[in-house]
Amino acid sequence: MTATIKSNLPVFVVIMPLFVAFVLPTFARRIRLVEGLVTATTALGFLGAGYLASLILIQNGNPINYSLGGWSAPWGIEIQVSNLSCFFLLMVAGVSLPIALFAADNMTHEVGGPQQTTRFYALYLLLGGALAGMAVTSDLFNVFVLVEVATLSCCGLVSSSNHPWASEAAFNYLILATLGSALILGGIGFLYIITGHLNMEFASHELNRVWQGYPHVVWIAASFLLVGFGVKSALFPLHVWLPDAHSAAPSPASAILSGLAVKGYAICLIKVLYNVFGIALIQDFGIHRILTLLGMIAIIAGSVFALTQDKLKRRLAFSTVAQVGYIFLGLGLANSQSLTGMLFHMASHAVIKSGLFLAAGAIIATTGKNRISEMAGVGRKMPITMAVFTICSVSLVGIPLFSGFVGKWHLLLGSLEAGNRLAQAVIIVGSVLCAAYLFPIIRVAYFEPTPVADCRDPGLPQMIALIMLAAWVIILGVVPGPFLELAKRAAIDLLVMK
Amino acid sequence: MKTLLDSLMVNYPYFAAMILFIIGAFTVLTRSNLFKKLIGINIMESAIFLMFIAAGNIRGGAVPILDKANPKALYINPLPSALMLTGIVVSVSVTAFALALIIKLYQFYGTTDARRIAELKKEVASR
Amino acid sequence: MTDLVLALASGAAGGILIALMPRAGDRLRNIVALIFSAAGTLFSWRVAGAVFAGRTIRISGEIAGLAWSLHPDPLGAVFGLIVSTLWLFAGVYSFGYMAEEQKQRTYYTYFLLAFSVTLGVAFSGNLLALYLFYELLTFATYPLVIHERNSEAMKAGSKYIIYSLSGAGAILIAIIIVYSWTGNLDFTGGPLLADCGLRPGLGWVLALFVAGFGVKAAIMPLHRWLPAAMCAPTPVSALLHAVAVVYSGVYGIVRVVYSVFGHELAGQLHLSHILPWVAAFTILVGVIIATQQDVLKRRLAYHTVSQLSYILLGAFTLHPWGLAGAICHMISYSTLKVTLFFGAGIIAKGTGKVRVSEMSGVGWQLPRTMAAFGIASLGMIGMLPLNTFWSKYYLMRGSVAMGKWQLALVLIASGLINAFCFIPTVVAAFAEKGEQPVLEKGSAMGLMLAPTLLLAGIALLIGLWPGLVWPGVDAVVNWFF
Amino acid sequence: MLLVLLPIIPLLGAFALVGTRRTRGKSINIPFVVSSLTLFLGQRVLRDVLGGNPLTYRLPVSGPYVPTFRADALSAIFVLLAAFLWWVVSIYSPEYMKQEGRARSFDISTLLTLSAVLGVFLAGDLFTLLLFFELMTITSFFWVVHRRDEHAIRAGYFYLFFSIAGGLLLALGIVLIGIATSGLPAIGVGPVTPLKPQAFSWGVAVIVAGFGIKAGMAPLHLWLPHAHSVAPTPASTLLSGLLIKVGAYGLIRTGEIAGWGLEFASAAPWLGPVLTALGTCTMLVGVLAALLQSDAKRLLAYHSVSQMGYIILGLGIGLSLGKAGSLGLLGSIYHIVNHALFKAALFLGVGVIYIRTGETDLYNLGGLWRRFPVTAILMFLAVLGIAGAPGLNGYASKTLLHHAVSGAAQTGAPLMVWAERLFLLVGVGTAASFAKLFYLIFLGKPTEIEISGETSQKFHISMAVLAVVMVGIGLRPELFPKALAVPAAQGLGMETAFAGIADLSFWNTGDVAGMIITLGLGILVCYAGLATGAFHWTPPGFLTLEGLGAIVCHSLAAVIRTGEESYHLAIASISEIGRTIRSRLLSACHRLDHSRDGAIGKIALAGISADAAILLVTLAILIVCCTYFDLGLAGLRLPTSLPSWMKISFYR
Repeated sequence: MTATIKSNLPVFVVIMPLFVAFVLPTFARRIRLVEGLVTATTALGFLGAGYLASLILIQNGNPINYSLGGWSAPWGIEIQVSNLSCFFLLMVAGVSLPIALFAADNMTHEVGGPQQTTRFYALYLLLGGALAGMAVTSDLFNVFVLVEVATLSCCGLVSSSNHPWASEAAFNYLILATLGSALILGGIGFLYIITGHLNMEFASHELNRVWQGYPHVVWIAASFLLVGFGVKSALFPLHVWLPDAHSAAPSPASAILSGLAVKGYAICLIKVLYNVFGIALIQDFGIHRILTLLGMIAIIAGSVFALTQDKLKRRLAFSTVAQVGYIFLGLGLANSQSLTGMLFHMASHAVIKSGLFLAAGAIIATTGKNRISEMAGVGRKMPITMAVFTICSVSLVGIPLFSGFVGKWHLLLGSLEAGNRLAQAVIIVGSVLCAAYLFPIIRVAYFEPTPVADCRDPGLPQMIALIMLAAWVIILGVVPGPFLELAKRAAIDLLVMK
Repeated sequence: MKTLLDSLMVNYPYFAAMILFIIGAFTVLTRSNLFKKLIGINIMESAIFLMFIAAGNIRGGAVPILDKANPKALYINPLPSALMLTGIVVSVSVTAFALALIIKLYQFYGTTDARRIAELKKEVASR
Repeated sequence: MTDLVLALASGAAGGILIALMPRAGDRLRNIVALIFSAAGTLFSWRVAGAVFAGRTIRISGEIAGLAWSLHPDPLGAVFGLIVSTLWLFAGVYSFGYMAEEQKQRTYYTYFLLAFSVTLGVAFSGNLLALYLFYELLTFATYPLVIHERNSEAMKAGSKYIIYSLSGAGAILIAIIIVYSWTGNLDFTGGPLLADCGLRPGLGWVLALFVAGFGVKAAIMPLHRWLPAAMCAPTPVSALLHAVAVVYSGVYGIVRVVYSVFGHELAGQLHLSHILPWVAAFTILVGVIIATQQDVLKRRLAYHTVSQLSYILLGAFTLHPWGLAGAICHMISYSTLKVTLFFGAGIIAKGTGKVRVSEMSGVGWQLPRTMAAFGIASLGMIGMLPLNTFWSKYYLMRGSVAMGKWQLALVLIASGLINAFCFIPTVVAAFAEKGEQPVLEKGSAMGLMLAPTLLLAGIALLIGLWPGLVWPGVDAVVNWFF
Repeated sequence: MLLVLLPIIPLLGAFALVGTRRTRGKSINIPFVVSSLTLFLGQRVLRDVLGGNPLTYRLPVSGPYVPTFRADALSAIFVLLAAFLWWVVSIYSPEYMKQEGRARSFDISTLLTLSAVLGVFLAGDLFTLLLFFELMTITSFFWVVHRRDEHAIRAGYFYLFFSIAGGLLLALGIVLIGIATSGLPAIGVGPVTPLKPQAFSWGVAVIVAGFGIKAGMAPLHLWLPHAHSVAPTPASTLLSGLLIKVGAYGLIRTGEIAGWGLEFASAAPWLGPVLTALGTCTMLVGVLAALLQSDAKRLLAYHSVSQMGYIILGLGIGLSLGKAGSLGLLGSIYHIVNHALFKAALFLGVGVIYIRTGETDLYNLGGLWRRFPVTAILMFLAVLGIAGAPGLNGYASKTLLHHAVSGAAQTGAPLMVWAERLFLLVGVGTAASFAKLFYLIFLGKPTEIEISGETSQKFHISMAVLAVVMVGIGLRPELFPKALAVPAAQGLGMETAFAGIADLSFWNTGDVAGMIITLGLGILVCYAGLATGAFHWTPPGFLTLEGLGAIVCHSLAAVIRTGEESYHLAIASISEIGRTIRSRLLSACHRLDHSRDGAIGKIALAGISADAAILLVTLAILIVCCTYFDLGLAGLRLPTSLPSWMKISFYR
């Protein structure tokens, strides 16, 4: 039994949440059981991911290939657990566990009755499963399917809020995301037309052999994919759906949307760009320059937008737009340091942003106020929540000892290696702007004179979740050891032509 | 001009897909009725499906059912068609979900006109 | 080694302890604050003593794969000594000054935290640790800047944070460039970039470092946060915005010039010929602006801007005498400026007067305060019985020795403008006697007065016997040359 | 060790005064006790030193600064002179200050100043010299502002800022000399041979300027008349009598570093001629200004300037002529002592008049000899002394100086020739202005001012002591130079000092006749000036140094103000631009964020349509740009005309 599970672990981590998601609605009446199941599933996923990661680390990064149904590539659908997959799996599991904990016993007022709550959890697990799938898949069409699953569950999560505007935000999101999906599918189609393969490895070989014949088609495919994934991962100026959606969603949903979902699409883009096109093609076509440029614009613009927001969750949402800019910047700089930094930043942002959204959710839930200017004195009344919020903010700004610094450090090293001084400046300016839009919240919460009426820290599971996230932030910032190692190896993998 | 015409004649499914895509996009952009937007999106997706399936088509190819008698027969590529089946399923579920959301929106705003909803929302925000 | 840890931990522990005592009375809190700052002072004195005795104290480790180390060298030890000694004084002064203020718990918490962090800056042994503590200092002192919590204070606080973080960003870029060249950030084993030789971009790195640390050192275009930050309570202005925070910037620049570049490499850069003039510009313009200010604390703030550049000027001469002058000035200026601020605080508390134009007759109400203030004013000119003469002397000597005699003239001119800046205030304070009560009574006033007078006395003592601090200066100069 | 005690005694006295309560302590005249003690002790300690055996004492201190005290014959003369003068004034001042007020604070600053002055004279290294020099500035500042009225404070600022500048210049000079000689020369070790002659030259120049400020050397004398005239009389006495001599002392010591008795003061050959020229100017400026004064104390103050000119001139000649210049040096030292005596007497006399009449304007006084017979006689002696009448001390030193100048003029150098001519002219001017002073106060039309109180006997005693010494010196003029000045000069390195003076006779007909002619001419000039009213002439601003200084200051202030205004303007406009950008940005953000709407052609887009449009337009831009312009294939080819900073960002 254990041997079976072990050997099938790569597919197990994907299937398990999907399966539980379908089973869940049958227990809708016993909400405790549902919550327990969800927590257990994410915890199991975390264990599985950890095991896979240790396996990969021991194997010195040789990927574990797993052919679904015994059909090997290029005919069958292949699952490949590489450094990158492990990294992302760990990140997904590590963040979704505290989010699930936070959601426990806490969703009713944001979502509605147990039915709705169960539905929320089902969508949550679906999204988790899809994200895990994105991590391990190495098939282009699988990418599309998983992207669609993720998109639909994201929209579902957004619309699950009983907030009246949530459905509108969800609809906008759905329309744009579907447009994006169409473009992704189109891009994959073009690639398939040229190469005749859907398995990434084979498609890559073929593409690099024949691309000179169809440069324009290759370019159009790249554009389709860029815009498609760009809109889903909220790359400025395609982010327009994000602030509404993320601020309207229930807080745990916002956390997972901002923290993980956006990164899932980014991981897909990374896979498509680096595993299919390959670094040589990216540089020949100048895609990296476009990515760099868009990333820089996103960092600045997202931060400036965030500065102008007064609603807490919207500010955090725009902050996500800015942080996605770092990811694209790192992608565009295209060297091992910058990719390491990009991956690490992705993970640290996932943790940080989840922490921020959860803390914000706790504050909004207890005080009922969602404007920053109304939060005076929250820091005194909800010390632990605000402490977590502060740790996450400081980390996002990029102070040493916290996770954000490590990612930015490598990004800076990468931009130095690329000789891109403007990128360095943008990274730093982004940090300063980040401080400019996050510290006022802390200042208001701790130092403004008039305290809010009556509120206190949330319940035990929520506290555990928050503290867990804060602990991640600090662990990643001080002893990132194996995790950073994974990111480094993944970055090198991406740059090596197969 | 001649080459353009030639390629048009040979690759007409692709051009059809392109035209469909543009029609779909135009609909999404210009129609303010939410249903029509949704239809526009469906048209765009159809364009992609068409492109995919056309890519799998081989002129003179037979239906890809293995014929033991004629092993060297030319089949069309079955994979794209199979994939598009999945694609259509996805598309349908998206459409269904979108329709559900439109209903919710209608319940809330009392209209399915995007422009009107935007105005109403602005009023709410300003209040 | 234990001393080092204890020195750093005392402040932090005290701060946290105070934060955890929400119900403690003022007296208990003061005692705790006093004990912990005294402990910090004691241990940093021990650390400094060990450093001057030539022993190596080193703690190192890794953050996220990057090495950090605490390794005080003579420069750090001198900085640590200044900071820790003055902290004790400022602590005692605070007991008097803050006696009737609100939010004392917050104040003392961050006051002690900032102590630890500043000592961290002083004792750090590589660029990463320096950067870390430099950043933390911004955050630890922010609550002190906005202590009044009014809109002016909030604005000043935001200005402070944004300026400081921008500076820190520039430093981070520079650190990264250095790291990519050397793969090492440790600066205790000789100049970090010594093996790199001249290479393109070296000047830019220095410029980034100087601009980054220059924010806290208030080099002229980057100084505007400092006068704004004067809305903080006086002990904070005195200790942090005249000494600890701004010195961390100055210290960073000295550190970079001598420990990262080394005087030989830095001397080969074109930039090194420009930087002294930047400092000279700041010296002159800062003090000229100071003479125009009517609010006493703002005047002192602009004056700080000017004086900090004295230290930088000395450092930028890249000459042993110039460096000696810089270190001397670090020591001397801090004692005098803290005295001035303490005096200003006592005047504000005692009479409610904050403007120079209102000061006539204050001298008779607060004779001892104004006497100390007057002594410190004379010191700012660089007159001999005060310790600043020695720094000015060595600064002039360094600048003449490096061949820039014009800088010595700048120092002379600045001394004269300083006289215009402060002497009339003192004279006006003693001008009209009137029938005013003497206000120097009561325990709160005593707690404020004692450190003020003691510091003025120390300044006089060092002025008459510079040999008292000379071993420190000598050790720093020998360390770098 | 005893050397250190000398400055410490007055310091302790000052502390004792600070310690005593206001009500008590009136019974003892502490300054008198202290200065007596100092005089006595100084005389005991320095008896050997006067003969030419210097004493040195180093404080056992580590570090860069080891305070050193040293007494040689020169410093001994100055120390004793200072102690004597303080002693005299301490007899005078209690009665005077009783009427002036704030006696205690005056006494404190007097004692502190005595301490500082003694410290300067006994300093064995440049730092100690500077230390006491600065202390002296501060303590004597309290004298100047003693009255605390607007005039006093203004004069006090004048004094203080000039002195501070002097101190700073001295510091710079020490720096330069330190660099030139690699190691600071101690005081009293004779000439140094600089490694860097240029730095040395500059250093000496700066130090001369620094001491020159204190000595009232033109054109740095501006502060002097203000400060000396506004201080209470005992303070004026000491300021004029001794404090400005500290500057002269410093100049002598500077000359020592440059080299007394060396041919053209080897290391700084320009020093002698420059000092000669400056001395001449100072004499002339002082006496001309003095002639035009109507205030007695200002007149005396300007005369201090003028007499300092004599002293500086003597020093200049001494340095210019090398070995042959011993007369100049001796004359200067002699004149320092003499000037201290008669100027003190004059100030004290004017003080007596002031304390009784409350008036110092000469034109409001007159005919007072009946009411003040003793004072008039003593004043007459002092006037004769300063004018140089034979038989009084002024004659002695002026004769010496005159010999020195005419000796220098025989070299034929135009500077020296002119110096001699002006020397005679200034003699006439001095005589004229003191004739005016004496005539207007004691003779002439009796005044209508009410005269109150009694003249204390202590006033007369103090003045009489001075007069006795003056007459004594005047009758035996050769005694002082031979016994005291020669060892001092020899100690400084002027080996030929004794030879220069050995065969000099003070009572030759030429000098006596010359002096009498000078006096006569002076009285004539005075008569002419009073008769024509020429003494009331006020020179226009641009002609006087003060006017020029004011113009310079005003223009400097204007420059600073302009700079300040433009600074504020720049700040304001920058923040205005910042605000504009901020509001624009905010509105742009708001539009993009909340009410996304716009139009492509005629199609209006809002809400979700706009979002979709953004998406599709981005796609179109990507495709069109990168396929049509063929940018992608060979790298993003940017036009070459792009600014370079953009290229940094795109190109690797």
